[in-house]
Amino acid sequence: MWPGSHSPATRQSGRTRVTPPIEPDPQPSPSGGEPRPHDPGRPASRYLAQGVTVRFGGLVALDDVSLAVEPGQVHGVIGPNGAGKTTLFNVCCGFVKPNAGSLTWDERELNNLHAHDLAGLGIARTLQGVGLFPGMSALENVMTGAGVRSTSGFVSAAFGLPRARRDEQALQERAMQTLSDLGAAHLAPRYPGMLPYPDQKKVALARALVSEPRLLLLDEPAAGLSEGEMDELGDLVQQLTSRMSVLIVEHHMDLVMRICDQITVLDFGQVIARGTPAEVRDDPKVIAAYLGAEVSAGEEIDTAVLESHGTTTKGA
Amino acid sequence: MQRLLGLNLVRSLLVSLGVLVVGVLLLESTDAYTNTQLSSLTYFTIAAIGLTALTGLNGQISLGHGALMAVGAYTTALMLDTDSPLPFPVIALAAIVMTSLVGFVVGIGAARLHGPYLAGATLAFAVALPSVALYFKGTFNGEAGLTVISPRPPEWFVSFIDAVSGEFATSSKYVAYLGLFCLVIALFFALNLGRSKIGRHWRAVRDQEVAAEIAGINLGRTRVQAFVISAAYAGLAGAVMAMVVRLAAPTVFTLVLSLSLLTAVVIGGLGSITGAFIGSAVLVFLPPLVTDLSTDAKLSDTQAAQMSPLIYGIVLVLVMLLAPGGVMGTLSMAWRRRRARRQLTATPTKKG
Amino acid sequence: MQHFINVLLNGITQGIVIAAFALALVLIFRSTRIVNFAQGSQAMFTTYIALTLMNNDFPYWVAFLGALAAGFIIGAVLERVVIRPLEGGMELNIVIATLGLYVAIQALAAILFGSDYKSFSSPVGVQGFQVGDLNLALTPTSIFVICTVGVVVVGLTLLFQKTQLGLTMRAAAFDGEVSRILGVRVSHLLTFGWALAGLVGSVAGILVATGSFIYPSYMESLIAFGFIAAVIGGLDSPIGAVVGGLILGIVNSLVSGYLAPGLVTIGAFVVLIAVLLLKPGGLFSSTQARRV
Amino acid sequence: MSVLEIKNLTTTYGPVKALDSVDVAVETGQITAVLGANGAGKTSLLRTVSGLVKPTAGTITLDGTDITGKPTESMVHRGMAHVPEGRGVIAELTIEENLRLGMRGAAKRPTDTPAPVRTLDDAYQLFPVLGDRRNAQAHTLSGGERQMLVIARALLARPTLLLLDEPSLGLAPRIVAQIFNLVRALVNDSGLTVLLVEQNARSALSIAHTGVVLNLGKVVVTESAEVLQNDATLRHSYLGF
Amino acid sequence: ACGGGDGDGGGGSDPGITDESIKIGGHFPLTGVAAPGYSEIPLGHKAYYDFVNANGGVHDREIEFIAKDDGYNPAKTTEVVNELVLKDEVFAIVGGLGTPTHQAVTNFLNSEGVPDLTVSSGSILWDNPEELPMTFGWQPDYESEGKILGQYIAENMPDAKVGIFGQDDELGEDGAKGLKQYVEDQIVAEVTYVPGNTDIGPQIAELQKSGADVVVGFNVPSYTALSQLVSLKLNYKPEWLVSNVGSDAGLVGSLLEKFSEGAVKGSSPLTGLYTTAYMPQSTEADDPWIQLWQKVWDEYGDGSPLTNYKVYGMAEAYTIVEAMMKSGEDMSRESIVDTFEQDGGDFTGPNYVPFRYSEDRHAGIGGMKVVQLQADGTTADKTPVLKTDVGDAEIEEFTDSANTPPESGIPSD
Ligand SMILES: Nc1ncnc2c1ncn2[C@@H]1O[C@H](COP(=O)(O)OP(=O)(O)OP(=O)(O)O)[C@@H](O)[C@H]1O
Ligand SMILES: Nc1ncnc2c1ncn2[C@@H]1O[C@H](COP(=O)(O)OP(=O)(O)OP(=O)(O)O)[C@@H](O)[C@H]1O
Ligand SMILES: [Mg+2]
Ligand SMILES: [Mg+2]
Repeated sequence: MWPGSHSPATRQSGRTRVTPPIEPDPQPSPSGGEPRPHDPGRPASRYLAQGVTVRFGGLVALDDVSLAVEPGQVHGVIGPNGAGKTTLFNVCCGFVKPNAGSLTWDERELNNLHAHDLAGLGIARTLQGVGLFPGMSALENVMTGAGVRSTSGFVSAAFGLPRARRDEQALQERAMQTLSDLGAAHLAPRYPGMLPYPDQKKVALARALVSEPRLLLLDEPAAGLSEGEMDELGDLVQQLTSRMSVLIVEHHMDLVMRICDQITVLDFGQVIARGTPAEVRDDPKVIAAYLGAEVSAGEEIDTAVLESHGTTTKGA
Repeated sequence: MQRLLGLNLVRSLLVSLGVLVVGVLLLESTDAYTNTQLSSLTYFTIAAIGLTALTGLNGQISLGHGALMAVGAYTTALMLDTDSPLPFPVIALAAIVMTSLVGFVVGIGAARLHGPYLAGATLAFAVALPSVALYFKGTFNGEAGLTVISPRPPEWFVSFIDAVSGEFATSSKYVAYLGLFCLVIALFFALNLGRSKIGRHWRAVRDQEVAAEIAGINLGRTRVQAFVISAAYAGLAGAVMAMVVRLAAPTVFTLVLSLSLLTAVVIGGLGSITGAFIGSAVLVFLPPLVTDLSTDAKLSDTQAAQMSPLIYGIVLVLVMLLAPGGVMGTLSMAWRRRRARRQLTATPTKKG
Repeated sequence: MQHFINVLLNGITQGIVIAAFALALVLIFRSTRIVNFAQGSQAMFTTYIALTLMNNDFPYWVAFLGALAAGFIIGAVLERVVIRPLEGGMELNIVIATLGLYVAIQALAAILFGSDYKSFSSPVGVQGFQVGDLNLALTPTSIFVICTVGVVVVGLTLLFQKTQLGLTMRAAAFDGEVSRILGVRVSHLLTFGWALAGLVGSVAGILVATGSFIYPSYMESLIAFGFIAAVIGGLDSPIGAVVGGLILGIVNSLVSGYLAPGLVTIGAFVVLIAVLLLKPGGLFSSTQARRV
Repeated sequence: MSVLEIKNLTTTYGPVKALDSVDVAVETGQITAVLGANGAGKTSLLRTVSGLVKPTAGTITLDGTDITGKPTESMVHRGMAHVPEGRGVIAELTIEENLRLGMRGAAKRPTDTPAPVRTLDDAYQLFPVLGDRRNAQAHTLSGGERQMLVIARALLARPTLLLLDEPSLGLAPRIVAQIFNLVRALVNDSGLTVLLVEQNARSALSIAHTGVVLNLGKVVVTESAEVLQNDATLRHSYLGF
Repeated sequence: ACGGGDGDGGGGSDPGITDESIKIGGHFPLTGVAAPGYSEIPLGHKAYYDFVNANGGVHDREIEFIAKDDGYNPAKTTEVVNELVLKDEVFAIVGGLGTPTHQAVTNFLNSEGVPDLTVSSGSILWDNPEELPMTFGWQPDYESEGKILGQYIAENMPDAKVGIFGQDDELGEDGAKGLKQYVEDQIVAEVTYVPGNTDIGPQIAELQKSGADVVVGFNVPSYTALSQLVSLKLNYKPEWLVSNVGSDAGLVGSLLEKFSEGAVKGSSPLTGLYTTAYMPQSTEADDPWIQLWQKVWDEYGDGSPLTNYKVYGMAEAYTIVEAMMKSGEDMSRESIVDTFEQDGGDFTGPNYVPFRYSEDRHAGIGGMKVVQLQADGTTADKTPVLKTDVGDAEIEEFTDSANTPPESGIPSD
C-alpha cells in the first residue's frame, strides 16, 4: 500500500514535474575556468540556477542570482555573512521556494522541487551543522543516505522476505564501502553522539556520497576543522570531481582558492563577481566587501583598512 | 545456520513462535481469571506495539489511539451483530482496514504537526470520536453501545483444548486464544518492519527530519505511513478488545485509554517491543493488585478503590524518576554499563 | 434574538474559564516546553483547600487568596521534586510523570475530601441580569469571572513583554544553557514558572467552581478543552490562550445551541484541525523557524 | 598577576576524560590562546571554567577567589563572559532581546570598568546588520550574523574576562579580522583578559600573548605566542602548519 | 420456597456459598466522574448485610459483600466482574450499576450461570428472561416513570407547554418515550445533555426560547442542580418535574442551598418541584422503613448522614436478603433465580408497588406516585400510588397498602 521506496524513475514522475530541456541562458556561463577534458567516465550534467530571487518579508535575500556548475567542476560560492549563500543553497535543494527564477539540471527544468526529490535526481547535500541521526549507528546513518535506491517495497519488508534482505545486504555493503573510502570503516558500529567532530563530518559526508550523486552541495564543510583536516578535505573534494560536480560555500579562503574551478561572489543577495580564484581574489569589489586584509602569521593587521570599509548596512 | 538466523523472516518467526508457545503455556497453566487478564493483555499489547512504532520509531505522539481502537471495536461489533457472522479473521481484517482508513485521514493532518500540537490534535480526536457514536444513534446505539456476542468456540478448538489440558473450552478461553494469535501475528510484522528499511526511515525522520529529507525520504509520506501502520495495530487491538469486553460503547474508549497506552509505551521503554509488553503488563496487572492488597490491608472497598489510582499515579512518577528510560531502557543501560565496566577492568589485566 | 445573545454570552463565559485554564497550561509550556496534564488536578486540589477554608468561616476572598498561595506552592514543589530531576531527559517522560500526578492527586483528593458533590458559593450572586424584557445569560458571577481572567491576562502579558523578569523567564525556557551563561538563574525561574502556572491554574479552578459545585474530577472536561484552546492559541502566548479559549467556548455553545450537544467535542476537533491546517503552530505562533 | 588560575583540572564525560590535570594561568590584560586538534578538550576547558560542566578534580581561581563548582549564573557578575561554541543565540527571542539579556550582566558590574560596548547603540554600530534587524527573531539570522550577535552580547556584559570559543567560526574573513582587531584593541585599551579557543591557530597566535596547546585533554605546550609562531618544530607537531 | 428442578442443588455445590457464608459482589463507580453519589450505594448494601450478619445471617450463613470499582467504564466492568466471578468466585452479582457498564457483562454472567440480581439501572434491558435468564432489574423502568409523569401533566396542566430536558442515553430516551404517550401534542421543545459536559446553558436557553412553562427532566442529580442554576441565570422559572433518579432532594437541595438568593430562610431551594417516589425517601424521617434504614446506618454505617443513595443500597440489599431467605437452606444459583421468578412478585420490601418478577418478566418495581417537594423539605403526594408497565399498559391506581418492615428488620423466609 505504501511503497517504502521508489526507483528514480517513479520519483521523477512524482511531484517534480520534469519539463523538456530548455536552452540555458548563455549569460551565466563561466567566463574563464578552463573546462576539464571531457572523457566518458566523467559526469556530464550541468546545474543551472537562473534569475533566482528570494524575499523574506521586506528583505531581499537573493536578487536575480544566476550560476552554473559545470560538469566535474568545483564551484565555490563566497560572500559576506548574510549575503545569501545558504539561502541560495536552500533554493538549489528545494528548502526555499524562490519568488522568481528557475533551476535546470540534466538539461531539464526542476519545477516545484522538494528536498526529498534530490536524492532521486542524483543531488546530495550536507548540512551546515552535522545533522546525523543520533539514534542510529554510523553505518545505519550512511545506509539511510542510499535508501531511496533500493527497490524492495513495504510488503517484502513487512514479511521479511528474502528480497528485502538481499536489498539490505547490498545497501549495507555499499555503505561500508563508502565509509572505508573515506577511511572511516572503523566508525561503522558507533553512534554519532560518541564521535569526535571530524569523524561526525566524515559520516555525514559518507551519507551524502553513498547515493552516488552527480552533484554534491557542501555548506561550510570546513567549519570547525583544523588546518590539517582542512587540507584532507580539500584533497578529497578534488578526488570527487572525477565522479561529480561540487557546489561549495566556504569562508576559508585557503581552501576555496585551492580547490575551486569557478567562484561566484555574492553580496547583499547579488552576484558581484565571478570567475577563477585568481580573478576573484584580485577583484577590488571582492576585497572590499568580503576579504578585507586577511590575518596571517606575523603580519600586522591593517586596522585602518578595516575601519575605512566599515561594515555596510544592508537594505531591508 | 548463521545465515538462516540472519534472515529477518526466520528470526521474527522464531520470536513469534516463542511468544505463541509461552502464551499457550500461560493460558493453559493459569486459572480462568488470569486467562481473562491475559486476554486484556493481548489487546493492550497489540495497541502498544503499534504506538511504540509510531512514537518510539517515528517520533510522533498520539493521544488518540484509544479512539482508533474504537473504530476497530465498532467495526467488529457491527460485523458480529448478524445471524451468521463472517469468520473472525475476515472481521479482524475489516477492522484493520477501517481503522487504517481513519488513521490515514488523521495521519495526513498529523503529518504537518509537531510535538504538543500533534498531541493536542490527537487528543481532540480522542475526545471527539466517541461523540460520533452518540450522534449516529441508529447505527452505533448511542451511549449504551453495541453488545458483542463472543463467538462460540469452534469444534476443533474445543477438542484442541481438551487435548492440551483436558478442560472444556469456554468462549472466554477462545477469545484469549484469538487475542494471542492476533498478538503473535502483529508481533511478527512489527519485528520485520522495525528491522527493515521502513523502520530505519521512520527513525531517520524522528531523529533529524531535514537530513532525512535530503536523503530522499518524503517526510509527509513517511509520517502518514507510520500513522497508518500504527492505526492498523490499534484497529486489530480494538477488534480483540470488543470481544474481550463484549461491548463497544463510547465510555470504553475514553481519553484515559489513549493516555494509558502512551503510558504503557513509555514506562516499558520507548521504541522497544519488549517494553510494550512490559508496560502493558504493568497497566493490566498493577491496578487489581493494588486493590487486592488494599482490601487485604482491611481498607474498605471504597478506600481500596481509591488507593489503586493513587498508587498507580505514584508508581508512574517513580518509574519516570528512577528509570527514565522505562523498564527496557534502564535494563539495557545497566547492561551496557556493566559491559563497559568489564571492558575497563579487563584491559589492565591484558597489559599486565 | 434573546436566544442567540444568550448562547453567545454563555459561550463567552464558558470560553473565558477555558481560557483561564489554558493560560496555566501556556505558562508551563513557556517554562518547560511540556504540557502539564496534572494542571487540572492541582487546580481541583487547591479549590478544595479554598472550600475547606470557607467551610471554616473564612470569607470568600481569604479562601481565594489561600487557594492561590496553595497553587503557587504546589506548583513550585512539584517542579522541584518531580519535574526538575526529569529535565534534560525525554519530554515524554515529563508528560507521563504529569499524567501520574494527575491520577494520584485526584485520588488523594477523593480520599481526603470525599468523592461526593460539594457546592461552592459565589461572593456576588448567580442570578442573571434582566434588561427590559431581555433575560441575559450573564450574572454578577460571570462578570466577576471575566474581570478576574482579564486582570490575569493583562498582568501576564505585562510581565512577559515589559519586565526584565519576563524576558529572563522566556530566555530560560527557550535555552537554559545560554541563559545561564548570561547570568540568568534558570533553575529559579523554571520553578517560578511552575509556581505561577499553579497559581493561575488555581484561579481557573476556583472560577469554574464559583457558583457551582465540585467533586474530585470536576476539572476533567476542562483539561481537554483547555489543552485544545491552548494549542489553538499557539501554546506560547497568553493572549493566544484567551483567544483560543473564547473561540472554543463560543463554538461549543453555538454547536450545542444550534446543532446538537453531542457534537460539541466534534466541533472542538474541527476548529482545532482547521486552525492547525492553516497555521500548524497555532494562531499566535511566531513564524516557523528556519530549518537550515 | 593572573586573573584566572586553573590548577590540576580534570573533567570527564562518563568514561571519556576530556580534560586531564590541566594547568593554565591566564595573565591579566593578556590574550591566551588555547589551541589543539578537534576533540582536544578546548571547549571542555571553557565550559568547565564557566561552570557549565562540573570538574571531577582541580581548582579554578578567579581574581583570587575559588570559583570551582560555582554556578554558571554567578560568573557574569564576577566579570566573566562566555561566547559559547556554535552560535549560542536564543533563537526565539528577538535580536534586541538577546542583547538586552547580555546587558543584564553589566548591571551589577562596577560602572567604571572601561568598555567600548556599553549600550545597544554601541552594539549596533559594531555590527550594523544587527541594528537593521533588531526586532527580528534571532533564528532568521544567517550563521555568521548569529555569531556577531553572540559576540556583541558578550561584550555588552562589560566583562573583565572574556572566554571566546571559536569566534571566527563561519565568519567572513573581513569580519574575522574586524573581530580579532577589536579583541586586541579591547585588551590594549581597557585591560580586558581573553581566553581564546581557535581552530585557526595562525590567526589566533597573531593576536595572542600566550599559547596553550591541548592534546587529548592534556596541556602539552605552554609558550609565548611568539615562540610558538616561530618554532617550526612545535608548529608542525602540534598545530599542523 | 421451591428448590431447583433436580432437587439435589445442595448449597455446597455452587461457587461462593458454603455452610458458613455466601459471597456476593457488585460493580460500582467508586472513583471518577460518576463516583459522587453512586459510590454510596454499595455502602448501603454493606451496612445492611452487616446488620443481617450481626443478627444471625441468612440461614446461619454470613453474607460477604465485595464492591468493585469500575469507574463507570465498561471495559473495567468486564475486568472486575471477571475477577468477581472467576477469582473471588462470588455466588451472585448484585446491584451492578449503570446501563452501558452492566450491559458489558450480562452475556458473560448468563453464560456462566451467575445470578445477576437487582441491577442498579432503570433500563428495560434487564427484563429479557429469554436471553438473560439470570438477570433481574430492580428499580422502576424509565419509560413507566415517563408515562406516569405524562399522565399527571395531561390531567393537571392540560394547557402547559412542555419541554423535555433529558440525558442523552436510555434514561432520557425511555423517559421521553413514556412521557410522549400522554403529552405528545403539548411538547414544544426537547433538549438533551451529554453527561460529562457541564455546560448546559444553550439547552436551557433553548427551553426558554420555546416558551415551555413545564419542564420534565430525565437526568441525574448533578444536572438537576445545574439546570436550576442555569435557569436562575436566565431568569427562567418553569414548573419542574424531575424523574426520581435526578430528584434526590437532600443532595440537590444541599448543593443549591448556598445559591438560593432571597429564598425564605430554611426552605428548600427545590420547593415546588414535582418528582416521583417508588419507596420512602431519606427525608421522610417518620416512615418506618426510613427508621429502619436509619437504625441500620447508625449502627453499621460510616458515621456520615443517611442519604437516598444509601437508602437505595439498603433497599436493594433487603430484596437480596429476602430472596436468599426464601430460597431456603440449600440455596443454589438456580434456586435463587427460581425464587425471584416464583416469589419475586410478593417480596415485601419498601417499594410501594410490587416487583414485576415472574417466569416471563424480570422487570423491577412496577409503579410509583407523583409527589411535590414542600418548603420544609418533605414531600406531598400529588397522586395515589400508580401502577403501570412499559408499552401501552394502562396506568392504574394501586390500592394495596404499603409493606411495613418486619420487627427484626430482616425479611422472613
Ligand atoms: N527565514 C528568514 N526570515 C528572514 N530573514 C532571513 C530568513 N532566512 C535568511 N534570512 C536573511 O537572509 C539573509 C541571507 O541569509 P543566508 O543564511 O543565506 O546568508 P549566508 O550568506 O549563508 O550567511 P553566512 O555566511 O553568515 O552563513 C540574511 O540577512 C538572513 O538574516
Ligand atoms: N557532552 C559530552 N558527552 C560526552 N563526551 C563529550 C561531550 N562533550 C565533549 N565530549 C568529548 O570530550 C572530548 C573533548 O571535547 P571538546 O569539545 O572539549 O573538544 P574541542 O577541543 O573543543 O574540539 P573541537 O575542536 O571539535 O571543538 C572529545 O573526545 C569529545 O568527544
Ligand atoms: Mg550560511
Ligand atoms: Mg570545541
